[in-house]
Amino acid sequence: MSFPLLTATAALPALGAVATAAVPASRRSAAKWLALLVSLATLALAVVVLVRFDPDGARYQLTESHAWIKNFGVRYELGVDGIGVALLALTALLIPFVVLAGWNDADPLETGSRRWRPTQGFFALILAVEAMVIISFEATDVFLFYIFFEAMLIPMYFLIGGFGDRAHEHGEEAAATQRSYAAVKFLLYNLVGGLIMLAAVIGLYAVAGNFSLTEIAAARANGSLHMATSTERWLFLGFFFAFAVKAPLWPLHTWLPNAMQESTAPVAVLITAVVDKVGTFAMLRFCLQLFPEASRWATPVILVLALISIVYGALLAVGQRDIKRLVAYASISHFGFIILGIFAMTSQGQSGATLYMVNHGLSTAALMLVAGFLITRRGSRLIADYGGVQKVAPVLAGTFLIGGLATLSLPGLAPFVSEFLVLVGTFARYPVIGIIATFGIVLAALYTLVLYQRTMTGPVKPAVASMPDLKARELLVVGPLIVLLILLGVYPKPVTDIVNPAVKQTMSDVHRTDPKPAVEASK
Amino acid sequence: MENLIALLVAAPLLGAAVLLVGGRRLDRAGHWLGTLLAAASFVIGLVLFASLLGKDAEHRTLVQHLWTWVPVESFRADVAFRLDQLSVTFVLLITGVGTLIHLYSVGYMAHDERRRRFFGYLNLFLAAMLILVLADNYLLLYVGWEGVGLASYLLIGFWQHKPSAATAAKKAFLVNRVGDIGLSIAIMLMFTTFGTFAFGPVLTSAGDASEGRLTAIALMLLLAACGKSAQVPLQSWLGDAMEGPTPVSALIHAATMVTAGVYLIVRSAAIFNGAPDAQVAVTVVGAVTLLFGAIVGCAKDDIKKALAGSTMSQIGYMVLAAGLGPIGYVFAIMHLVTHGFFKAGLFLGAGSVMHGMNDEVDMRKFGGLRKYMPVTFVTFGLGYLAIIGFPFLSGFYSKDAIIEAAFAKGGTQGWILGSVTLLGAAITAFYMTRVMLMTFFGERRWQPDADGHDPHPHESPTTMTIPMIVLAIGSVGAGFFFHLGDRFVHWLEPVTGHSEGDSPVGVSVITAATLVCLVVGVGIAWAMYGRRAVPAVAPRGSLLTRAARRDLLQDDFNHVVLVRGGEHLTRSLVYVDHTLVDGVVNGTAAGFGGMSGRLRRVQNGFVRSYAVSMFGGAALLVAATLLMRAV
Amino acid sequence: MNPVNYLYLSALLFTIGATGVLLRRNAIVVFMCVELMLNACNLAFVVFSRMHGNLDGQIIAFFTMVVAAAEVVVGLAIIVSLFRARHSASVDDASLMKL
Amino acid sequence: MSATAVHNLWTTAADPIAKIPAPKIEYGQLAPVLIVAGAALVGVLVEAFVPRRSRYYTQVFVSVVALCAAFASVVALAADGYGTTKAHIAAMGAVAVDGPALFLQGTILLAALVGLFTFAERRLDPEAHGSRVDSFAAQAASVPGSDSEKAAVKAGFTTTEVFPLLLFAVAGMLVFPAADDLLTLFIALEVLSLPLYLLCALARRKRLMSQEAAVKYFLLGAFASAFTLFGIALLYGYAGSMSYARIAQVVDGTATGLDPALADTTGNDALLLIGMALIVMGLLFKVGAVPFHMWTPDVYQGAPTPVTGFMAAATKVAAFGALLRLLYVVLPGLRWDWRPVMWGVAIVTMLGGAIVAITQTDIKRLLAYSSVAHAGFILAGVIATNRDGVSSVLFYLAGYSFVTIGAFAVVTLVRDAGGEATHLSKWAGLGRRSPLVAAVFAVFLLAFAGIPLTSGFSGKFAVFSAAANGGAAPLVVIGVISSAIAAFFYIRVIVLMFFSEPRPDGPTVAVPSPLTMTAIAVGVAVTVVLGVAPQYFLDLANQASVFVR
Repeated sequence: MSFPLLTATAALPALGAVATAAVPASRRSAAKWLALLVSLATLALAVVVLVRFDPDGARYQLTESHAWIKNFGVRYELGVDGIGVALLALTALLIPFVVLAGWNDADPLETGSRRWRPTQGFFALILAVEAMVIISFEATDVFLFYIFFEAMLIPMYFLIGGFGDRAHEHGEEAAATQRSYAAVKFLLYNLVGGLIMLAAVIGLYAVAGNFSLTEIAAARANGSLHMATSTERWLFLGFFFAFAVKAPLWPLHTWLPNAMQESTAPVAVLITAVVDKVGTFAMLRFCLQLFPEASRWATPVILVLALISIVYGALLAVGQRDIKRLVAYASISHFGFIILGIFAMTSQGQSGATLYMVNHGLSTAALMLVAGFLITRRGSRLIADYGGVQKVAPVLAGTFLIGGLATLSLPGLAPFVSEFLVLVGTFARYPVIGIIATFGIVLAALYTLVLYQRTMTGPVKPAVASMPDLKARELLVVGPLIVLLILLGVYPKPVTDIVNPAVKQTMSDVHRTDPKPAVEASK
Repeated sequence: MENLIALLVAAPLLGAAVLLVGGRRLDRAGHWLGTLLAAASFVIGLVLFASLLGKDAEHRTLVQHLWTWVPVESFRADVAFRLDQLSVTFVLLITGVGTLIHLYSVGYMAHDERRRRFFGYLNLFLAAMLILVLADNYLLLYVGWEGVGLASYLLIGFWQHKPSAATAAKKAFLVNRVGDIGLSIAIMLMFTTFGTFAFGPVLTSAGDASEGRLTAIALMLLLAACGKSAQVPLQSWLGDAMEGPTPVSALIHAATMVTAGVYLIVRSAAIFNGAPDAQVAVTVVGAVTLLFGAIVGCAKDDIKKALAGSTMSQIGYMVLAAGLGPIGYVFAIMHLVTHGFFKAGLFLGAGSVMHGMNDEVDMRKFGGLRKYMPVTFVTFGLGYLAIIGFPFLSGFYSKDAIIEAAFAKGGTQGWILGSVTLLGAAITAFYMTRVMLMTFFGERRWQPDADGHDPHPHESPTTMTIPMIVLAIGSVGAGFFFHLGDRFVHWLEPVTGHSEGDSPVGVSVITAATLVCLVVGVGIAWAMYGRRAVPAVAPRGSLLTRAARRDLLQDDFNHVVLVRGGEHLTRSLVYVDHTLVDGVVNGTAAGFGGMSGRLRRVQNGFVRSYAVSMFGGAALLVAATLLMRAV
Repeated sequence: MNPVNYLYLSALLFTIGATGVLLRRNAIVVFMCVELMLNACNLAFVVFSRMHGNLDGQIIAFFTMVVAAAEVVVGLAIIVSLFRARHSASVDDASLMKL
Repeated sequence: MSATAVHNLWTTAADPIAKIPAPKIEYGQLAPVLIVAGAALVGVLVEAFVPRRSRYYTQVFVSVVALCAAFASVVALAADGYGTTKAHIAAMGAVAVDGPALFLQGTILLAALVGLFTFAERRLDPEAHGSRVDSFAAQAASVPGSDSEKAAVKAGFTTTEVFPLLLFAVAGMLVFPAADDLLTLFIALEVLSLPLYLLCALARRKRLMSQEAAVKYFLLGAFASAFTLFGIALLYGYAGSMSYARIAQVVDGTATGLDPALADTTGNDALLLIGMALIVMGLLFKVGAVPFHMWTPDVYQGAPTPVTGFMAAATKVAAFGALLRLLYVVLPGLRWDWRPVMWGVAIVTMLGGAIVAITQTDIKRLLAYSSVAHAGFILAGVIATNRDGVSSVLFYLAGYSFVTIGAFAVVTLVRDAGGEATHLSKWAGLGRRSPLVAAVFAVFLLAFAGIPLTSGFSGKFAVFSAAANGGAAPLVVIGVISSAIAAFFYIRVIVLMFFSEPRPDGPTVAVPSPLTMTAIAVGVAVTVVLGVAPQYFLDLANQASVFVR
């Protein structure tokens, strides 16, 4: 049997997490370096996966399959298709930046009990999340996926609640309470989603008798596994609900602003850029493959919800006073685009959506991390507390602007490609929705530029007058991200080449084909 | 030969990258590097132009395919450049004027500590603009389209510490984004109609598509053009854009970027030809903007804003011409080029004046400057003559051609458009004369400023005057050069096509009429500002004047409807999100809490009540079981 | 006489006992009521045994008595210790723990 | 019924009775019970004859040996195949030796062993007058706060009787799920209950509460068993027999040799249904299902925490075992009668337990309500009425019992001046003070909440999927909803421990002896193993899921 590469990608950070947690309290920096090394090693493994993956090969590659819980028909089945590989790479890529950006975020202010080791815990949790996210991108067994889909909530929850943002207008105490509120909100929202999904998972088991995605999908395809229409729809809804909470889709989104607002910038990035992707990814992989008919049945409603998310999120972003909340609502709007692309059921839409997941990860990371640097400098999240930063810290301002431009998907930067693909894909099948969604680009420009104008331009506020510019470590975080944004903006072909075949497959799963151009149709 | 095309873009792009990333160590030589690269790009442009001249008319299209950009199934966008007569014309204009303005800026920005970045932005602009005109498909054009938008955003807001500048920059970008909606929808429509959006296939197979779809596409393109070229109803940003440094206004907001809309329309000629209704819309937009800009231009006391109004109106001419179809395309471009020369010249002149007057822009504080800055006066004067269409100067040929074309459209439409253009010519003459008189003639009206020392106006350094002179030459000669043997027409014909309309009135008549309008306009202006002294503070003025000073209330409209409305909307939505969407969830949680609070009271600690509940439970159990059997 | 009536009687006794448990405050009395219920059961057992003509029921009756006795031992021990601690055998006083 | 019938009956009864065969008892197969019971008796003797200072060690030794031996014999029996092929009914039809019985007996014994460790813990309380003390009263008889008590404490007395009591209770529990006729069922019920009543009264601290708990438990318990007994009487009246097999036959109408004269007593459905309802009620009381749960919070709170842990775990196991056997062996024919009723009970139990727990402020009461909710989940599995149902319930019980004991063991560690600090507010910031303990407790809470990778999840999944297959999908949905509600308060505790600032007057965490450590460690181990690699145990439960009839 060949080397279990996929298991390794998940096992490495998991072990790393344990090791990091075990670092003695006095050796904080050791924990940091360990975490960084592990994340880099994982990245290396991910690159190997990327190389070993053959876009035109079998649908699921590098597969591993071992018996796990026979009684539930559960197998430990891993395998990646193009979509999975892309997101796997994204995750592995972002974590080192997250670690690096959070380098000093978890150093204890007061030396509490000797055994209280926040720093170790912080990085251990980050690695744990990475492991779980990665394995849920690789799982081709519904049960296996579900387990990690749920389990990842716990470390996330501690990251949000335990290591919140110290910058707070009402002082440490208020911060603590709000933080735990945000953490609980995050957990309960996702737990409820997950439990409803559990009901659906059990239902699926009752119907199909096993959990293997490939088997069930195949059985659905060749008709050997028949589901009553109503059953299929209920199951679909059960799955979709959980993913929609995770994604998040309007009106299930309200946990995201709180969570992102209260957590440190790196954790916020972890949430939107990495963890939430599991939701949208799962829509593509599980909802569409397992319940094609139901997916088609639900499409109109979902599209409308996605549309609402786009406009609503953008409008709310415009109305925010808090930088992080603003980014959060922006993300909601972006997730609207992703879901729109997935359920537009065109290859442009779905490839665009997948690409969008990757690009959104990069752009949000860039914007959010710079925002984080800004916030830690000034100690406030309120937009109103800033002004004229570009004069004192031009590099910071510049990177912030680029992050913003990526967020408003400026052509030439990566997000543009994906956003346009999504729009075209949607427009091709649902012109009206496509057109309305297009208005999102104006709103995106509005909130980004307003944010930039209020914080960076204008006369220098005394409070920011002495603000230092980006340090080397911070540049090391932002620089590569920006380079990637530009690279994928001008040459996204490598990614699309990986993604397209997988999307083609998915399209055939749901028995949809791209609409023909009018000219050809007329001929 | 076509492999050179990429270099056109690469040179300034490199400059931008180096200058922006390079950091402080480039502060001393950076501006020269930028200028050099711009010049290099111009030289390459010339070489390519020469090579095109060498070919015969049919084969004057070079395409350089660099790499496949976004391939998804049938959706395929390449990074490919297309150099033909149309784009090379633009390339030369952009790089040429661009180089001059780089040169000019070296002097103009000499005292700005962020000059390096300024040149970086300028180079970025050149690169983007070149991508725009060289792109071989609409998506890549979109990249350039937004790229110039970004550059203009950065340059308008270059003095970011001025809130007004930052706001103006934001406004420009946003308004342009509205236009971009048009462009992106147009591209989507093309994709769903033709299955592609590369120039070649789209424009050749435009005929196969239904008129409805073509009209839709064309209107969307028009929307985009309105945004970029500051045409009504999306013109409002141009005036504020004057917050940027004057070279920027000259290059971006006069000579090149704002004319991109015209380029778009002319480039998409095939689509517009298939959509007559859309063409009418184009002409209407052009006509309206033409007058709008002119009227605004008459009322402004800020020299740059006056010129901005004029720019608007001149572009109105071009758009109108482009709307006329094959009879107009060529002249639209021709006017675009000549306008590029003289309007850039005028702006540089204005800049030079400001340079000499401590950045004063209010023309009422000028006066009699001709003896203080002779070079500026002469070059500005030539530009002035050119724009009002003084016989045998550039403006004369290009504008005259448009007016003729308008009449040649025929029918009532022709008459209306024709007379509008004529009227426009008159007003142009008026406000330009006004600017001229208020700035260079009459007696001095400037006062010593607050801390008492006199601005003592002076001529600008040579780095600034040289470009002005060159442009002045251009504005004098270009028209005649193009006109000679209809060179320009024959040059562009293969791309845009050309047809002589049948003018209801003779060409000579129209020319005469134009000249009459010109004289009238100048006369009135002289009567108002030449004979009488200009008051240093603006008189209240007529209703129209006051409206015109505020851009005919267009901004007020935007403010009330869009800004205020938007703020209310967002504020209410924030409320909704917090109370409704979030409230439901928290409400449920609270509901369970309350239920729990009530239920736990049952647990009152008394054994006997527990026993009661057990007894009741037993009774229920029995009853239920029996009931199950009963039913 | 029809043995079924004894069944009714036992049911009656059982109910009386149960009501006593619900109504009386004194722990001892409550406990006595429980005993009454047990005895009601005994009666029922005996009656059924009589009706079925096998001895199981009567045997059970003995077991039940033993069990009841054991319960008395345990129960009284607990109740008495409670009484000594609080000088009251009222079950209503014993409500430290609630909600 | 007519007079003639009676006459016939009398005459039949008057016939000379055939020789009563000498009872034949398979001692080998009853070994587990016998060992434990015997050890309990030995324990009593130890109390009588062994000098006080060495009693504690002797008792602990005896109990440990007994429990281990009993477990060994269970394993041996299972290995002999009594769980599967050789499963049969022993001791003249009194006790069944089959899969479920052995599985549950094994679980009970292990739980008892772990519980025993917590009983024997003597490091937590500060030493009173130079003698180590456990969590039981120095002298149960002496009045709280009285001089005699002080004297007892001074003398360093400890109530070592708890060990024999524990063993007696265990003996009862071992029989309970194996009981194969109603009499044995009743006796086992009493044998397991009475010692527990006493154990509840034996707390060292907060003795008033402890005694109150005992009284409440005793009175209500006795009340419940009276109902059970009456139910038994009615069922006996219906079938004319005590043995499950016989009753089942009568229920199915496959019984032979019924005296036609008895037609209107036997097969009188009113008797059957009422009797069934009352017996079931008694068992539901033991498992703590709504509305028979009301003793749970008070008793759990008042009883000495080790006792609480033991009884929360072991009693539930035993009682559910008995319930399963009753419903699956005796009353399968009545499925259509009891299923809807049980549906109702399960629903109110799940929801009720979860909802009331939200606003609890005492950790022990919180766990009590959570145990109620869990009873509801298990009931969902019981209702499945298929083999999966049985195996899933067995599995769930195995997992749940160890988590429970572990959780209560952790509770014993968190102490302040007044003994255990069970008020939630005192747990604030525990995660800062002693991350390890907090983390362990968090693991248990997550297991209760049914988060994946814990035993709680696999158990819940097993039970719910069984229910879904058994056609109880709505029950699954409600179960899911109530576990969402339940998650809320488990999370609340975690928030409290980790995210809120420690209180200056907060409790300290006592460092326990290896005994409690083992208890907790076992708890964690089982939680993780059953969560990550449950295969083996699921198989075990699956093999053990067939009742002998």
